[in-house]
Amino acid sequence: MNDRLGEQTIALRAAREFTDGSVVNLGYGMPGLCANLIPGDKTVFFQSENGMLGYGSLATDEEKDYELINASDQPVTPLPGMCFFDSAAAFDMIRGGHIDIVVLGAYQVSEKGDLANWGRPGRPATGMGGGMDLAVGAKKIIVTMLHTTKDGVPRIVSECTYPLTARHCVSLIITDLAVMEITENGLLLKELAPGWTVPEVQALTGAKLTPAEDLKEIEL
Amino acid sequence: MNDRLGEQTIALRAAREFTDGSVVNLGYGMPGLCANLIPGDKTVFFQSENGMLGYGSLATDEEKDYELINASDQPVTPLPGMCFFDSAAAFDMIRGGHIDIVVLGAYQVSEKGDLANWGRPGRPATGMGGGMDLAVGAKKIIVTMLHTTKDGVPRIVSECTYPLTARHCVSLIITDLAVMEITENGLLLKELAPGWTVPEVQALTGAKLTPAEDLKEIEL
Amino acid sequence: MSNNIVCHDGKLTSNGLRCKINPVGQNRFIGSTVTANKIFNSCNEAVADIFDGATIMVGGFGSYGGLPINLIVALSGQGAKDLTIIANMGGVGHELSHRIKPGGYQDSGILFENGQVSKFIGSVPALGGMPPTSPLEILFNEGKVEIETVPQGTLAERLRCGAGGLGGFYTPVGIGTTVEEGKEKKVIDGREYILELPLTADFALIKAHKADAFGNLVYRQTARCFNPVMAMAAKVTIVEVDELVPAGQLDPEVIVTPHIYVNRIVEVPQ
Amino acid sequence: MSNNIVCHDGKLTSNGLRCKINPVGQNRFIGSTVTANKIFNSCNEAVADIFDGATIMVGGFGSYGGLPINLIVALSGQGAKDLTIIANMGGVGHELSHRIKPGGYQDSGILFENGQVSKFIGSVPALGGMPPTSPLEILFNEGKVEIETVPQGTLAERLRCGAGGLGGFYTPVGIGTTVEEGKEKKVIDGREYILELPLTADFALIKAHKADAFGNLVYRQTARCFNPVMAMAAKVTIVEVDELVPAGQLDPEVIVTPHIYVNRIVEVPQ
Repeated sequence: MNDRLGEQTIALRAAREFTDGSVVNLGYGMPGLCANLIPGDKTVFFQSENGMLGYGSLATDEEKDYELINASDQPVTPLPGMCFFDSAAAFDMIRGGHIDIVVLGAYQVSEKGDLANWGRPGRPATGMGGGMDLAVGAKKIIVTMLHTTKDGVPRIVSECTYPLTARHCVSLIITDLAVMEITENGLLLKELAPGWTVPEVQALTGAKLTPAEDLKEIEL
Repeated sequence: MNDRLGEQTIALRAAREFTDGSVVNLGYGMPGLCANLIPGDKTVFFQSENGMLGYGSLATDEEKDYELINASDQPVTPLPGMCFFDSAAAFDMIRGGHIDIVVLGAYQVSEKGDLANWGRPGRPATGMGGGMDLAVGAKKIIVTMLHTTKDGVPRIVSECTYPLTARHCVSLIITDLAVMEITENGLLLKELAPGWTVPEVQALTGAKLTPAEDLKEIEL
Repeated sequence: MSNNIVCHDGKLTSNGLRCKINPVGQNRFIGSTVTANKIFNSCNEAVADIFDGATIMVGGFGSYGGLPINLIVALSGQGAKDLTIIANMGGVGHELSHRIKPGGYQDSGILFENGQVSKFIGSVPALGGMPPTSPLEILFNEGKVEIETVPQGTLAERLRCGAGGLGGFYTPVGIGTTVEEGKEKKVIDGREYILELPLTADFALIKAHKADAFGNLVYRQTARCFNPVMAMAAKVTIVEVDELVPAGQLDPEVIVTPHIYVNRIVEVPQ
Repeated sequence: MSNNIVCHDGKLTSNGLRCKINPVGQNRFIGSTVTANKIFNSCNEAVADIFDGATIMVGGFGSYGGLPINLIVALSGQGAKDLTIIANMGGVGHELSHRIKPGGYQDSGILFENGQVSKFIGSVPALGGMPPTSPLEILFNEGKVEIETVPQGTLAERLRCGAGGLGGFYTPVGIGTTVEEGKEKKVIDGREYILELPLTADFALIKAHKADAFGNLVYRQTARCFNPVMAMAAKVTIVEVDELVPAGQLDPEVIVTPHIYVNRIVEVPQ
């Protein structure tokens, strides 16, 4: 087996989807890394559902201010032109369709784009946070996730068995093995991690992958 | 006939209802005068539905700033501790029950406290502005009005014939002739303008007045 | 397995993949075209694409303070027809305006005078305290304009509802009045409410005090009023401002309208 | 008929009526007791009357920034029981907090540890990324606390709905998930929505950066979060602030929470 991609690489691939001027919300965990991976010639406005628009990269230890955090509780840095608002206003933006892209983690994604990213068996007290609102409100939902569980069980499935966040919402899945688009005809395999083959990735996927005509190695 | 009270006097009588620290909204027309009639040892916070809390008296010609106006389009003066907000926030305050007293004008008030203060025959294009929201949301509604029309037709009636603003909302009516409280048993006549008698005022009223045990001359 | 992006040969690489673009750990707004696209040189240019049949929110409150007068005048010159206007007031028109402010002023009245409007939605189509000669009231009485009268707080909330992607809300305002006619009612927790539906628009014309180059807005005193909620509720928001300042010049704590709600900015110094 | 109030004999009179009190044409805040009554010397005094069975909103967002930590600690010492807590997060408790912030911190977890809470309403009762050893998760798993899990945006909007005197609202969030269970659904304009109901509370414990003596509040950066909507939605709002300043010291354009939403202020310098 070849190497799987690391979290930084997955996040960098996701960040490549951000167009100039786009408004992007980064979900809990790995997606937060995208804030550090924006090329200098692009403007990306990061929105955070705790009430902030236009923050910069994650704070270094010296920069940390615990009253300047993203929704994953990570201290971030200020940028010119940023602004603050309350939680109700933050979700008006989100439900109102003003977020261009949200990058979320997931436990499972189905071939129809159903997302399960908050609850898991044995942990009924965990909650969805702002994930449902983001999944319903953002114009484009990108999922970054590991292709399988630690035990090799596929996380990309024909039907989700974990509690749903929202149905038919995911557009693009970026994993440590591949980049897949959700289409009307199911999962379109667009890019593969270096050295991986279609059969190898299909074997680790719980739904049918259709290789794209222009299937290629992941580009960053 | 004795003199009827003037607008300033009616407004001053209404202002006497404002307790220290109360939050008061002043409706279109005569009620606006109350802002100039607060004794110096009292704090009254005037709220205006165009998005302002804590303004002072009406502006003199020299003080006029057309971006510091009350909801009746009258320029007012600033006071320390005031604040500004948008229309949605203004009506959260109003509907949410944070206005202690609203003083409104009226075309008609019924003995049950029904209020008609926005539409009149022949003028279907006039609108209710914020009157309905205030009538529903404020803790206490005081009406200041002339007791009759110019032609002597009673404005205090058993049933309103003009379009309603809200039902069962008025607590106190202050006119150029009398002060009346709306009770479960109808109109309680509390105070009379100087020189006026109960029968004289009853004759100009379209509903039964019950004189209070402590009926007295209006005090300011 | 390499978990980090590493620099190799002066190029950043990650898991053996060469990056086409160097990521930098900072989002610096260098060379972006984002801001330049929002700034218009004139109100005429900013309203040029308003189309016949469009729904347009017009900011402000009453006769003055927060009215986007220069955008209204530009729209009257532009000539789009069959418009639906959503505004708190229908305007008094230039003639009556002299009774309110020395010298008079322009307001939405000119859009009605021009015959550009087929429907008005707002809380005060015409002022009862003024003679029935405002342009909207005349046209309405002639059957030429439709009016939907909405209590002012309900208007503000319908705008916010539209802005926030909600389907509707229940309000106690209007119960027992003409406002409840034709609407669904519901008893919740023992109290009666009316279902009110969201309002959105193709364009909002608003007035702010300052914009920064991104489009973040601050207002001045009571000129705030309906402008922020309309900015949020329209597809394309066009703002006239007293002053345009560079991005970063407005304190992030005091920005009232975040820039993502603002599409076009015209500076009209007072 | 005299239309004006006239001064006579050094006393103001109007229509022949002598005024008991001289009106002045200005509302001057002289000698008022309004402000003094809001300022408390300690968090303990400010929470002293919180009663068993009360519903309490607790501000903040996640693990830090905007959490009213000193009020939470005071409430844990005060001992009121059978509380319903409405907060975005259930708190991690002091032990887990060391994994998040060096030195750890207190949060709502201590109220659960103390057995003071019977119900929690919020969007993140426990963090999936942490071990299942937060006080709330332990008690929930033992069947000792009830949980109502609400999507975060729906939580914010239910608070605002309660604050604004509305009966409920329709949101698309939660359709097709466990959130819609037991709730009324409605199709509006072709889209499916869930009816969500308002939240109010007996008390809100919130954190702000500065208060003026009236109780006007400003926040700092992302410590704003849920604090403003909770301040609006509770009957009695208690705020801890870094700094208390005289009335008039906060710019009227930048006040986020108007003073009428604030009942008690405790200054807790950082």
